[in-house]
Amino acid sequence: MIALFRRDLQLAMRAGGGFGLALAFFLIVVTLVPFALGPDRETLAAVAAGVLWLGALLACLLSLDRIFALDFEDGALELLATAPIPLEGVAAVKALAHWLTTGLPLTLAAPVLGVLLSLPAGAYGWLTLSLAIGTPALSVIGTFGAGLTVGIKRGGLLMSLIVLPLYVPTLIFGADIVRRATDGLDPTAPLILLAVITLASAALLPFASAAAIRINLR
Amino acid sequence: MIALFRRDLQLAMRAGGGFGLALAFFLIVVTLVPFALGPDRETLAAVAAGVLWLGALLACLLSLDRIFALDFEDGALELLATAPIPLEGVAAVKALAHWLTTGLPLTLAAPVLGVLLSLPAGAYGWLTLSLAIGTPALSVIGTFGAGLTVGIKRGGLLMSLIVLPLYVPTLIFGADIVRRATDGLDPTAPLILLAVITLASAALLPFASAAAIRINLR
Amino acid sequence: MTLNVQDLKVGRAGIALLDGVSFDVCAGDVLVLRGPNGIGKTSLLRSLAGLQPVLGGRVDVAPDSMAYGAHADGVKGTLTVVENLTFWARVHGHPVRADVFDAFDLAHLKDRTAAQLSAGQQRRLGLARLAVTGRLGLLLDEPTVSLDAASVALFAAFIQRHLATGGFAVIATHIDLELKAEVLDLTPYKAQAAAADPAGFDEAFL
Amino acid sequence: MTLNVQDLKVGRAGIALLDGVSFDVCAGDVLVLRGPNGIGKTSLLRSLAGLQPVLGGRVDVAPDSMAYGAHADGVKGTLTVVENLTFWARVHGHPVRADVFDAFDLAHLKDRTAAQLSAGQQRRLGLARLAVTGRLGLLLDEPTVSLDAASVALFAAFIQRHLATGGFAVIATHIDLELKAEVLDLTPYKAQAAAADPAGFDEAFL
Amino acid sequence: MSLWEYANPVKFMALSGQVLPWVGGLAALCLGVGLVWGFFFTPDDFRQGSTVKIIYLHVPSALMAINTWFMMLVCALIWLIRRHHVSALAARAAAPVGIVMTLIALFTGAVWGQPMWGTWWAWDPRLTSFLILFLFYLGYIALWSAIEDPDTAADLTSVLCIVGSVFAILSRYAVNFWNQGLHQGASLSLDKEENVADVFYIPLLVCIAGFVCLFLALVLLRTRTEIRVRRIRALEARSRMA
Ligand code: HEM
Ligand SMILES: Nc1ncnc2c1ncn2[C@@H]1O[C@H](COP(=O)(O)OP(=O)(O)OP(=O)(O)O)[C@@H](O)[C@H]1O
Ligand SMILES: Nc1ncnc2c1ncn2[C@@H]1O[C@H](COP(=O)(O)OP(=O)(O)OP(=O)(O)O)[C@@H](O)[C@H]1O
Ligand SMILES: [Mg+2]
Ligand SMILES: [Mg+2]
Repeated sequence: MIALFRRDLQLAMRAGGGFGLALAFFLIVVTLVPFALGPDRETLAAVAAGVLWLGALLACLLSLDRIFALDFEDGALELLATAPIPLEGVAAVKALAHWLTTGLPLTLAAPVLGVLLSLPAGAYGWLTLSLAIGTPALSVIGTFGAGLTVGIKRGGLLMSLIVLPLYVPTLIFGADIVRRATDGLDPTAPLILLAVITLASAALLPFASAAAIRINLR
Repeated sequence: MIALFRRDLQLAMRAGGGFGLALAFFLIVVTLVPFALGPDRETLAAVAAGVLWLGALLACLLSLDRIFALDFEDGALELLATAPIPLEGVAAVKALAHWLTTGLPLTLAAPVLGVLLSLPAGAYGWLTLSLAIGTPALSVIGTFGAGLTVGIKRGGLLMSLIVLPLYVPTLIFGADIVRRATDGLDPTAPLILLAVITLASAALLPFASAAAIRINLR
Repeated sequence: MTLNVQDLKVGRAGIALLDGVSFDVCAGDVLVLRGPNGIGKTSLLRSLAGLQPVLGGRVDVAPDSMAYGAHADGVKGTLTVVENLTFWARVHGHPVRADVFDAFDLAHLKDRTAAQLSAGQQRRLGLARLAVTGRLGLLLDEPTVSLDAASVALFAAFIQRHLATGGFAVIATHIDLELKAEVLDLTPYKAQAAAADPAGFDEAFL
Repeated sequence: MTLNVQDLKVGRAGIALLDGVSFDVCAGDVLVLRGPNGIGKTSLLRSLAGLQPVLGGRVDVAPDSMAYGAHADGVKGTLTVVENLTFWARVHGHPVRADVFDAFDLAHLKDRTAAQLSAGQQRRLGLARLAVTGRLGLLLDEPTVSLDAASVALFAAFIQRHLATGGFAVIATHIDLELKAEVLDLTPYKAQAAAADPAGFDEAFL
Repeated sequence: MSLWEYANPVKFMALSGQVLPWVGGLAALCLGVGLVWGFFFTPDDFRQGSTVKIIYLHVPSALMAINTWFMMLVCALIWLIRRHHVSALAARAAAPVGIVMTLIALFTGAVWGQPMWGTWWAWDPRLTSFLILFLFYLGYIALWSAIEDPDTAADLTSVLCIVGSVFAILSRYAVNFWNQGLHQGASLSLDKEENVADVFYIPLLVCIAGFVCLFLALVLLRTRTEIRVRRIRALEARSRMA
């Protein structure tokens, strides 16, 4: 299990593994926003919190196919399924590795990008906090989506279609935390709800992911 | 060449081919925006034009890996390279097929999604027109990016990284057309520039794409 | 620690392929599966490995005692030979014994990434992976594809050593391996289309 | 319409593998390439197909006269057998002749999608693709992998017919094909690591 | 005799063949009566004018859109636990019906919203959660059609349906939390003061009954088609092997 975790990190670091690329995608999407919306500072500040959460979510989404697809294609997933570690553990470890190589860097980078979008000063702390609490849920839910669609060639878009609706609650609470903080309201209520979502999905979804993989391997 | 075109369309229609999925992705991204930005109609109307263009661009981007990756993986690209049709033609045909299965549906769907974001009434025609003129450029540029990164396993994010900066001019002019129309200004200038970008890239980029593929096959 | 198969019915995508397959493999035995393309060798091996459900019959074998070697090797192109083997050894809870590299003539390739290996070298790495799992039962699907004569001999020697330490193997192949082995031709077990049978999984619809 | 190779130097990733390879293949000839794993057979075939640049020497062959059959078959899993073949035939500007299906025993599989074929059936489809290109020169990399004896015979018969109509073939293989063919062992042509040579790609840095 | 016997495709085909014309006829009857009554023989509302009559399409389709998902959830559980093919196929058959119901509700709602709220669309929680439901249907149907093997597809879509239901409910609460609504509260509960007036109420009930029957008829019909498709597959496979 630890071996798997270490290998997944190693693979992510290698060329083409995609570590840092999610970050770069996040950066680019956020820089594209002013081109699309126009350079007006007020407009940008009003949407900054939402754009940062949305950008982080999309960057997360796009790196999901890394989780299982490669292992499926080269047969490693079949071998893991017959190895003496539970598939639930495999799913959990892979979600964790995904978060470490995607969610964590995104969380750390978000405040910097907030400057680009003139995010109001009081919101930086809450932005980081909300992403730190919310991105693990994105990884775990994404792992489930990746497990569901692993058998499908070029299933990337289909996976997005399945995963994005599942992301809705996380996104709503996450963005709401930052928006409330920006508006000077109390963000504890969405913060607690977000934490509940993260904990519950981390506890339950690996079982669903493992079931989906088992079905896909048949 | 016609055979290739027909096959590409056929593949796109088959299960897992992804026709319609780009559309679905567009729909979902657009529905997620209010969750991120808040439900306020005024805010949404202000950003609607930009969001629609950005959404169409991302949907286009995500379907790019379909263009060459499958053919590369199963060896078909090597065989096409040794077949008696010029690789430039292959690149052009694939860009065309991509546009027909992605850009065109996006263009047609955009006005409907405009309703969701309360896009001002006068802007619908311009939105459709700008997308109709701009999305072919997205497909052609994207084909070039896909050709550059075809040799890289899971090159999806890397490709985004390469393609997105190339998309900037198209995005700026495209979104500007709609924003000007919304504000009651004259959108002819960006419209002409956008048309120039599309024509020039359709005329020149297939050569670059073919060169990139040749290098990747070595 | 042996494999006992009784009256097995194997299918693919809901269609029965093989019916009534029975055999025993004891420690120290090799069973070679033969049969024309498409008869169902791969499907049978996948069923034995527990990767696809059987349509009928029984497979008796100690849990977690079989290692499956398919067409795809489970080898990561971006990891080196050593890293690949270390990973699979760890997953199975063993260290990598230094002699596997010699056993499969990989010593001089240790630090190359797997993507830079030729077809045969990659296959040798895939076979070495089976050795580090420490499993006694080997299920091999055309293991000698792409191997030259010298590598086939290495493979045969590996199997001999494996058998001597109480292992057993089921090998599907079209080629003559230089092994003393029982041969099972699957042709007679081909499932009869006409035999309506509620066990088959689409047959509920007929 | 023949292939003439003189003093060819072939490499991979900037490292010379084979040096001084020379041979002629005339219409009606088969050349079988042999050599241990990793000697450079695949690299040589790719060079002949024009897919990778040569490091030195000359390849003389009429342009667009060679068809290359690699490990990967260029077969789309989501298309049916007929659709796959029709596509490749069209690309090369021919219709699909009905007899290819019989020649490779694919007639009963015509309407199956390629993903539902077994390993050997897929390979047969890959070989049939070569037949519909209408090219005279065939470059084949281990064409009989996964094929059973009957299919190998079909393949040999196809090659015989192809030769009779003026074709020629270069085949890399580890297995004995039942073909009357010249054999070229590549072992003696192995490039010397010591021989510094400005033609090699990275050697400019030495 | 247990109810489960009808999970056998052959038995199901026999029974559903007999039931189908009756259900279909009943649907036509109820819808005909309900809609004609509703559209032509009820007075205009004193505030909403004739637009109130959209209710006869809007409310039944909205109800059916949600209930279809519940039915799919039940079918998914039955398939995963008891592995009756008919229930998996019924879930598959219901999904397109459900998505069309969702679309009708969305469309009639939008058409109603224009005169009532002065806008085609608002990010009201009820409307928003309907849009999310639409997305769930879309993903579910796409997953069904992307997988070749029917049983694998049944398994995976069932897992998705269960997980999706949990997240759909979560989204419902999230959306409520996120925005205050414009939309009507529930007004069908029998004892409420603010219930719609009886003149509208009875034809509405007839329409709802009509939609339920229509739904049943369509699902039966589509399930039968799915079973026939599977039968063709099985026959083809058999002839292939012979
Ligand atoms: C796109 C827009 C709309 C959507 C998606 C929508 C959705 C729904 C849904 C899901 C229900 C069923 C609620 C339930 O019974 O649990 C419903 C009921 C209802 N809707 Fe809408 N609606 C929309 C617009 C409107 C508009 C504009 C009006 C009128 C002002 C309206 C009036 C009603 C009424 C009166 C009911 C019955 C309430 C009840 O019995 O619960 N709706 N709608
Ligand atoms: N995914 C699939 N869906 C439907 N049928 C399949 C699928 N894969 C294989 N088949 C069919 O099942 C049969 C058995 O396939 P299998 O791969 O087990 O054969 P095999 O004996 O291993 O053949 P080979 O020697 O060619 O590898 C073949 O007739 C094949 O066409
Ligand atoms: N992408 C690559 N980068 C660097 N070296 C490579 C690459 N691919 C192959 N090689 C090396 O080049 C040599 C020749 O490889 P090639 O595939 O041509 O051998 P081959 O004769 O076809 O072997 P086999 O019989 O195993 O298929 C091998 O030693 C291999 O390790
Ligand atoms: Mg096989
Ligand atoms: Mg080779």
